[in-house]
Amino acid sequence: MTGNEEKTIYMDHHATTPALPEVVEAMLPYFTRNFGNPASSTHEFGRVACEAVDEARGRIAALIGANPAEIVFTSGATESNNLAVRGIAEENRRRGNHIVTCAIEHHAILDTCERLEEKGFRVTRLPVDRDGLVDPEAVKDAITPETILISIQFANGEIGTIQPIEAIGKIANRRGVAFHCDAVQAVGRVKVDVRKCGIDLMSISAHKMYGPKGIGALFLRAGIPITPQITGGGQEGDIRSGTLNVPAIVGFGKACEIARREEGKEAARQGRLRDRLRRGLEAGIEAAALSGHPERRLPNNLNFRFRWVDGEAIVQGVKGIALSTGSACSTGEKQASYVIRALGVPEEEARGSVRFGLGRDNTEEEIDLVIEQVERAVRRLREMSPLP
Amino acid sequence: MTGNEEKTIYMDHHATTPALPEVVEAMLPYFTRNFGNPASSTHEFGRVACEAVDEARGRIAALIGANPAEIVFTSGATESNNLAVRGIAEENRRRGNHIVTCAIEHHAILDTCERLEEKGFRVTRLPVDRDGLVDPEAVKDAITPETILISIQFANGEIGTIQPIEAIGKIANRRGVAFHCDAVQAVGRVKVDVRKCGIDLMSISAHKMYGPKGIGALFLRAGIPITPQITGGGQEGDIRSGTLNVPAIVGFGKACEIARREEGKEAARQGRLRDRLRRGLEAGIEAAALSGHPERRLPNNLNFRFRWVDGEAIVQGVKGIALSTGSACSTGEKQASYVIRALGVPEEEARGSVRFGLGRDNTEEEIDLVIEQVERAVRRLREMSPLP
Amino acid sequence: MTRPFHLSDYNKKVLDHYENPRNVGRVADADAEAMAGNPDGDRMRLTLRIRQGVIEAAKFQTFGCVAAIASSSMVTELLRGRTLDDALRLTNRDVVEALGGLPDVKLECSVIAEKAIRAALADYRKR
Amino acid sequence: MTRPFHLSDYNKKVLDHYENPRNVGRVADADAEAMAGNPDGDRMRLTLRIRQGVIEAAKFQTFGCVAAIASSSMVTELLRGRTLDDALRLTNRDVVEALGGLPDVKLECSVIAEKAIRAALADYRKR
Ligand SMILES: Cc1ncc(COP(=O)(O)O)c(C=O)c1O
Ligand SMILES: Cc1ncc(COP(=O)(O)O)c(C=O)c1O
Repeated sequence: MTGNEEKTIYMDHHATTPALPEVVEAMLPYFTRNFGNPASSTHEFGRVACEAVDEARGRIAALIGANPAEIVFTSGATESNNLAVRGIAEENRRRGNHIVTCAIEHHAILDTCERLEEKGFRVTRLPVDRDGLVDPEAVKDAITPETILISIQFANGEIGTIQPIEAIGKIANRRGVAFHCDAVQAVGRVKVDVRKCGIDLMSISAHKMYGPKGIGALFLRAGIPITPQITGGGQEGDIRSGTLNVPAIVGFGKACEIARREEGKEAARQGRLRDRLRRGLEAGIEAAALSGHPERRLPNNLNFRFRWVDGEAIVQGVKGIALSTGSACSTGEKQASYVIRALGVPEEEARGSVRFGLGRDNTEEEIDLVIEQVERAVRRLREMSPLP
Repeated sequence: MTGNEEKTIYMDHHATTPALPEVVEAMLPYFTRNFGNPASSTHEFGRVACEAVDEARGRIAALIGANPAEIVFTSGATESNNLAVRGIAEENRRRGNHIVTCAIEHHAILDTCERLEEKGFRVTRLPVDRDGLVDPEAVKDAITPETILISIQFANGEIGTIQPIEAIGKIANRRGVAFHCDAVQAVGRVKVDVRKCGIDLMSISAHKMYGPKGIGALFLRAGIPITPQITGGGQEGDIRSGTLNVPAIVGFGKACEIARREEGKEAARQGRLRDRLRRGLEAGIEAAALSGHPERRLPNNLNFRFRWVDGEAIVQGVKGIALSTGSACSTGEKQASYVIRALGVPEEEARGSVRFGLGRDNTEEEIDLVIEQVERAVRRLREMSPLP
Repeated sequence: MTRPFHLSDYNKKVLDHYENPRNVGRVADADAEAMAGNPDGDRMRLTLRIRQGVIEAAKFQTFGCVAAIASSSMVTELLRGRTLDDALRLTNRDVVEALGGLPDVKLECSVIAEKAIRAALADYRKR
Repeated sequence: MTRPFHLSDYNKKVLDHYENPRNVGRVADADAEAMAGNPDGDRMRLTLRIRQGVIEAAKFQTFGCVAAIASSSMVTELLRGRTLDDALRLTNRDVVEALGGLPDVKLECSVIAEKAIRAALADYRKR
């Protein structure tokens, strides 16, 4: 960053988060002094690396209520989602060919399901209600004898809606269908317990929770068979080959330890800031509608539709604040977000969406500045708009 | 590391290398200050990250004679190898089902080929001669109208043998078969030019060349269609989805820049040390045979078979020196290395293999210490051995 | 791999027309008025005052992205002082050129300006 | 995921028997001698001096990994002073136990010690 951008307020924490200084510090020795390959079985460098990985694995498992042996390291949640969906599909091909998911999953689920359709799988994409909720009854009704996988996210990264995961887990467990949950946006923000939720597979990503980029995990409940998608050296119990990314794993472990240590405290603080932001925006800007569930949502998420103006035009107009107008992954697309449209919002209205993703570094003063800036930008653009 | 292990001489640079201080320094800002997601199209954090990735991509491309647009980032060479083999196989399934590779490829190639055999592909694993060389004529003879991929490594990570890649590339190009090369152990150590070698796809990994773990690349020549194996957000031109690992990419770029800057200098230095080690071992220990080609080998590799003793017993006996007795990836296996056996070496003899992988940090004094230590350990074990 | 679009890819001129749009609003007692639309939902209202076959004033209102707003602003500048024949010859490429270029993925967003000209002049002829 | 084997998984006692193997060599004028082998190529020569049905001395030579060497060393210790009947009852599990355990993947390497006893005693009976 150069010059005046230094003061930019970052409010896009669903796209990515900075690694905490404590996390980076924990990682550092593993780049240079303790740089060994955990697969090196014949010397100290390997042993030290192996032990660091074990410790981190324990910390990650502890945060989500899993056993360390149930954690498979991946390069991130995109890979975790692919491993879960492709791996379960390939493994159970002979048992059935049907997958149940929902309309507002991350692209890593939806696109991967599309690829599987080309290979003969059948995919049911459940709709969500206007708040973004999946109906557990609809999940139940969608299950057929051919169903081999249910994949429903814990919380949505655009609109923050938290799904009724426990209810869905119960249904999946009762019917004996593997239940995968993309919990990328939830872990570290709300309490996630794989046992309590009946989750069989779960994707997480360090860079969404103040850990480093390039490392994620798939929780894989003991006894769930899966077909590996990256084969070779046999690391991770032969489920995911490749030299382990030791520094990143150590950083991931540290981030999980911090998340667990602080439990709900930081989430509560962000929740209060979030409420302040919501009140401020609603008071200052008319025709501003909240997307996502009014209560069942991530403590750090708001997503507003400002009518008669375009989201890109808003975020360009808001100076010194990093905001997003859709999913971090849908760059260069001209359409409004598929998530907002899935709520039944008309295209034109959906285009006025702005996502506010709060984080540990945001303060009350920043919230007030954001309210002021967004209000100003929306007002200016509305003066320019031919609508309504 | 604790206590006296600090002085351990690391001579296992094929397993992994430490990240250079310059590399770590280049990475650091991208964990915290410049932590943006390159896919964030609406603010400075995203732009800064994107530009850093572009710069690194350019540096990696420059080292191997590619265009930046031909570099696809992956989590490492295991993934690159999987993407190349699975991606080309899936893409060309209708054109043919035959793959040509060789007996001493990395597990990421061999195991992946086995998985493809289960799916109906046919794999020819060419033998190597007693020096570990693949015969280009054998490659030519193996090609059938069904052949869709030839995958031959640039250099072997155990025995250091460098394959006649240019000759193989010419054959592949002339026959119009996609040519993949696993160049993990070669890039940064010997000159590798994808155009000169007629390479269509090439795997590289940062942690084998003084960059960070968890980042690799697949060189994919412009115009070569491939089926993505990890789908989602559409990063990397839709060929490899997932949030880009910005700090690691920056570190990878820096490592490539350093490798290019130093060109053959460091390799020549290591080559001299390697020759000193070879002379020392051969002079001091009888019945010690070199595995791999006597000349066509990596400048930093030696692999000796010490007869009548076991490799594990040797490396355990050599104090304060980190050595390996096989591939870094074949841990806990009781058999002798498949690479050494592929040279036609009997099992019993192969078991006495020790790999010496030199690196930037090794010195002449260390070499002399290694000679002394290995000599001592082998002598002691031979006194204990019932052989010959 | 090719780099995806980023807001910072907009050039200075485009951003200037977005920040300081020229001729926003509606011409009083307009001789021509039309609303044009893009399939992605952009909307542009163009109003013109025409005297003796020459466009004396042009104003716009636009719902759309930065590129759509900048294109709208620029086209009102390009239209002023032009004969109707001349105006009809203006294309979105002229607008893009006058803006000093638009990012590839945003080229389509300039089309609305061309559509608005045609629609407004059609309205003029109908009156 | 379970952790792969690492050399440092060997316990102190095992490493002591590897570093300072007891009874290396061949008993002079041995009453029993045999070479045993494992499928992975390990080889162990065991020589015994036997007086009045009791093993007075046992020595070994072994080609094999750390575990094979330590097991060989340990078994020579366990054999000394035992009656032949007693010696025949020794199993590789006794050797492993006496060593304080071996890593899972290395358990098989102790079997050579048991095989060597049986082979040596068979040789004794044949003489
Ligand atoms: C819900 C969800 N799943 C998966 C991902 C992808 O994770 P990663 O960035 O680790 O590939 C994201 C990130 O955008 C996400 O928000
Ligand atoms: C020749 C070769 N290919 C591939 C790999 C795997 O690379 P990575 O560690 O990046 O997964 C290795 C590393 O052991 C190797 O030596």
